[in-house]
Amino acid sequence: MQGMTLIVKQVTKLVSGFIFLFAIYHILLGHISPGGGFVGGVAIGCGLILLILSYGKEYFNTLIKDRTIVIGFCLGAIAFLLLALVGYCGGTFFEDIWAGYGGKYTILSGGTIPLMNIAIGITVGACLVCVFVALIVFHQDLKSAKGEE
Amino acid sequence: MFNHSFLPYIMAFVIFAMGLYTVVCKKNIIKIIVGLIIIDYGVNLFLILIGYRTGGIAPIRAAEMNAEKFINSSVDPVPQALIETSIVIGLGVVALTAALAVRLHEKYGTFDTTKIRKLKG
Amino acid sequence: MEKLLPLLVAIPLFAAFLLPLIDKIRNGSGISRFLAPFVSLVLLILVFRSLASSEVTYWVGGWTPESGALGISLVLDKMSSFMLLVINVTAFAVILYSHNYMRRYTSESIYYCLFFLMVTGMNGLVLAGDIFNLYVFLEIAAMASYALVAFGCDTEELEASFKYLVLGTVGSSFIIMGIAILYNQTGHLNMAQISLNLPAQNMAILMAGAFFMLGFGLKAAMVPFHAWLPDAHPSAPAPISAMLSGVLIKALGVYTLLRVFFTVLGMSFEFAHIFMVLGALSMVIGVCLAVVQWDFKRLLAYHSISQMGYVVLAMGVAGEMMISQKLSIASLALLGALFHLMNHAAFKSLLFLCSGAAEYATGTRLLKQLGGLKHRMPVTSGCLRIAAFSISGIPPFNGFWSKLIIVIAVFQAGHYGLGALTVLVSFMTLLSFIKVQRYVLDGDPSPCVEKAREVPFAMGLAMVLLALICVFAGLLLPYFKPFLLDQAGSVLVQNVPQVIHLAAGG
Amino acid sequence: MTVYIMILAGFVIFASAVAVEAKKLLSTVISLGAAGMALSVIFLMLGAPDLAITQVVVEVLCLIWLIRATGEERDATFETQRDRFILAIGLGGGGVFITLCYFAFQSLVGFGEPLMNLSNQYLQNDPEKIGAANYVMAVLLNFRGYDTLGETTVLLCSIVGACAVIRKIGRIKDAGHDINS
Repeated sequence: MQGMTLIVKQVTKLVSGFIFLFAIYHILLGHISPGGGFVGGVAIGCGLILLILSYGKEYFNTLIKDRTIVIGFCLGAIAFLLLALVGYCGGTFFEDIWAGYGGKYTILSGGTIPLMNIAIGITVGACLVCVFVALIVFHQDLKSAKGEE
Repeated sequence: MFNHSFLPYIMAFVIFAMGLYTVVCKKNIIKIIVGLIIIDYGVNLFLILIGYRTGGIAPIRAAEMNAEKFINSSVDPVPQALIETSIVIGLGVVALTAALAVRLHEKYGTFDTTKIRKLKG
Repeated sequence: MEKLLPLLVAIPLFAAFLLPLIDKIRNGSGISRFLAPFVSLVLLILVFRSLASSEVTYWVGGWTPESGALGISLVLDKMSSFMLLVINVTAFAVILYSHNYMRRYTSESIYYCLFFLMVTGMNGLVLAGDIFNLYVFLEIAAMASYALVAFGCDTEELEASFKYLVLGTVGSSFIIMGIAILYNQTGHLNMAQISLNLPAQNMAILMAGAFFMLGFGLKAAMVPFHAWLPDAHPSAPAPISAMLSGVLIKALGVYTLLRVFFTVLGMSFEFAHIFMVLGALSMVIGVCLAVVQWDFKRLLAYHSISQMGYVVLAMGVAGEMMISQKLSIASLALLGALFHLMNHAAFKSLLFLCSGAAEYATGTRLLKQLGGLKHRMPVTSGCLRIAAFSISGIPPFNGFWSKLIIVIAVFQAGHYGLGALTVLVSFMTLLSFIKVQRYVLDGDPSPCVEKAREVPFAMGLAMVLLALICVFAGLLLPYFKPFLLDQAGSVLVQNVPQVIHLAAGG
Repeated sequence: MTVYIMILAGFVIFASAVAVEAKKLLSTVISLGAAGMALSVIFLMLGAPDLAITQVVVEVLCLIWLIRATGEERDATFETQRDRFILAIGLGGGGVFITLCYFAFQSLVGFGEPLMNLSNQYLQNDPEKIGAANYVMAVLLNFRGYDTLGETTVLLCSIVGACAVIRKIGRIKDAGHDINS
């Protein structure tokens, strides 16, 4: 897939950093301000999709391979499940055994909540990019098949 | 008696019914997906209306806020959590339908359900 | 056992998360092919342990209730353990069968991933004690099944999957609307709490009931909402058809209907009568459409609608008898419903597996192209014959006993017309399966069957396992009835005071 | 407040109607986006900032997916003649549905006065104890974390399913017996 014009690429370069900052802010501080892992994950996904659209898929693949995306969402989901199982080992399933560890209204005060938010963020972001990449690859193959005919 | 405390609920159900109409009556796959999204809007709107308390504040407790006052003025957080889940499920449905739609378009060259064999009716 | 309860969900979930990773390494299909039966076996052992335990409630997150239910609860009562048994035994047989059958398809790891997600969804669904949690797990199972129906990526599979997805999603939306109304009325999400705090029957509760009826009825493929089933079930790969017809419509449709209408909302005369009418309609229309089919799997799919009609009819009769305080008949009808549910899981998945085996060996599933299968594939033919006898109610097999119980219960309840209809539908089922045996098994081998060979060992093993259940479940009924079926029924019957209260309010 | 909500909900209905009846796929998708944005404003007004952000972000993503899925047909017009008969049936059916619901609404708990039996118990826990001052997040990941696991699984499941559906070759044709022979 071809990238877009130079203007788009420059604007993307300027904007994408802020998008990722927005995403990370929401993921890390989801427990004390509006936001959360899901929002952050979708924002990460949107940022990566913006990169794919403006720079083209080939350039994007030099940064992140398709295989990495799949591994990303699997590991994210496994991490979430393991965090639940940490509670299971220390008491009951999904018990927040580290709650109130780091004082009040800080990142650390959430116990497992910020960790779970990070896991959800990775899972969701990778999932959304994965299906977008699949759609793009499908259309590319379709086009090349038509070209051969 | 005309009790207008449930008027907003009717709006939510109108959106829901509109989505149903789209899914049942429209003959285009993309329109059907749009209908599913609209149904989702109706459900989400209904859920958030259920949880609202007149003059309520967002369920985020600032550091200096009094606990008693917060409990008596916060809106209901549970429907919001349910909506979050519902939105995610809606997103998943859209992803899967979009993939199926693309695949069907490749096989038939059209989004028109009347030209696709089994999707009639 | 209490400690092990979350593992029933966590183990298949972990396997499902791991399998896409395995797909990315070399020879991933081979690894997942051997991993899957192992995971399923572990689940089966857990389920057998759960059968022995008493009723337990597990509070997720350690939020044990102080003044009311706070967190989500996992409830293992006899009804849940009965459903868990049905689900996991069928899943084990199907996974054994998939070992060879799925080599025809690409990305086997992804297939197993989706399969375990479906099992997770159903296990979580039957364990859920919280109505929203039930919805979430229902959605997992449904979403996995949408994708699995289209797994072969052929045109008709995609179409069937799309239709199934659209109707299924509409059903789910109705369910969540019903949940929202219940939350509005009671302010609770735990099912027991909702049931305790439900206001006297008013229009809103009635609307919630209607929405649940629509939503779960769509999942259970009761007759006005059955349009997706005859497309979706035959299109899927054979093991998945077995899973969908054998277990999924029961867990997502019938079990949820039982839970919601008996435990949460409480039965009322209106709902009981609607169940009876819909059940009778499903029975008759399903079997009438099945008799004229020439596609083997499509015929079986229509029979699923018809057999689910029996279960729903028995449910309706049980509800009606519960309200009029004839508890012995109510428990008999529920016993019939649950036993038929279990039997249907055994023989219908066996039938689908046999049709898959025939397709595997000969490459066709049209009845007219098959023929003389008993000369070439003795094991498959034997299993198919047992399953056909079983579904059409020939005495020593399990289908006969459950149908007998249902017929007796319906007659005792005084619905003579419906009882006669039930017997008539059973005869038509027999007719339809005589046709199947005549065209598939007997006669000289047709050109397609001529070069067919017996299916590989794992597939045969899975079929024999289910055939044994078909043969012995009916005969051993007196042995496992007291600790399995009776108690499962009594879970539902115990809510009687609640029901009477509601009936008086409406 | 009710009036503002009604106006915004009316806008959602209007935009959805445009989306349903538009003749171009692209205008359908864009007016759907407008409806989603109005819904997110409603969320913000009803005290749900989390949901407002989520709705906006998800809306954008849905638009991108749908535009990508429509591919080269996005500029094509369709449905040149509208079927008035079906529209009439749809309007009639919708009217009956809303009327039936109208009777049921009278016994619903009114807008603005939720019961909150369950949520009062949630709100009584201190932020230090549950680890979150944002109670929506506390409900999502602490009290009802099990649901959120399910929710993430649904998303993962649909994505895995979508990738499975979209893969090029479904069956290995020449394994065992040839199916076409």
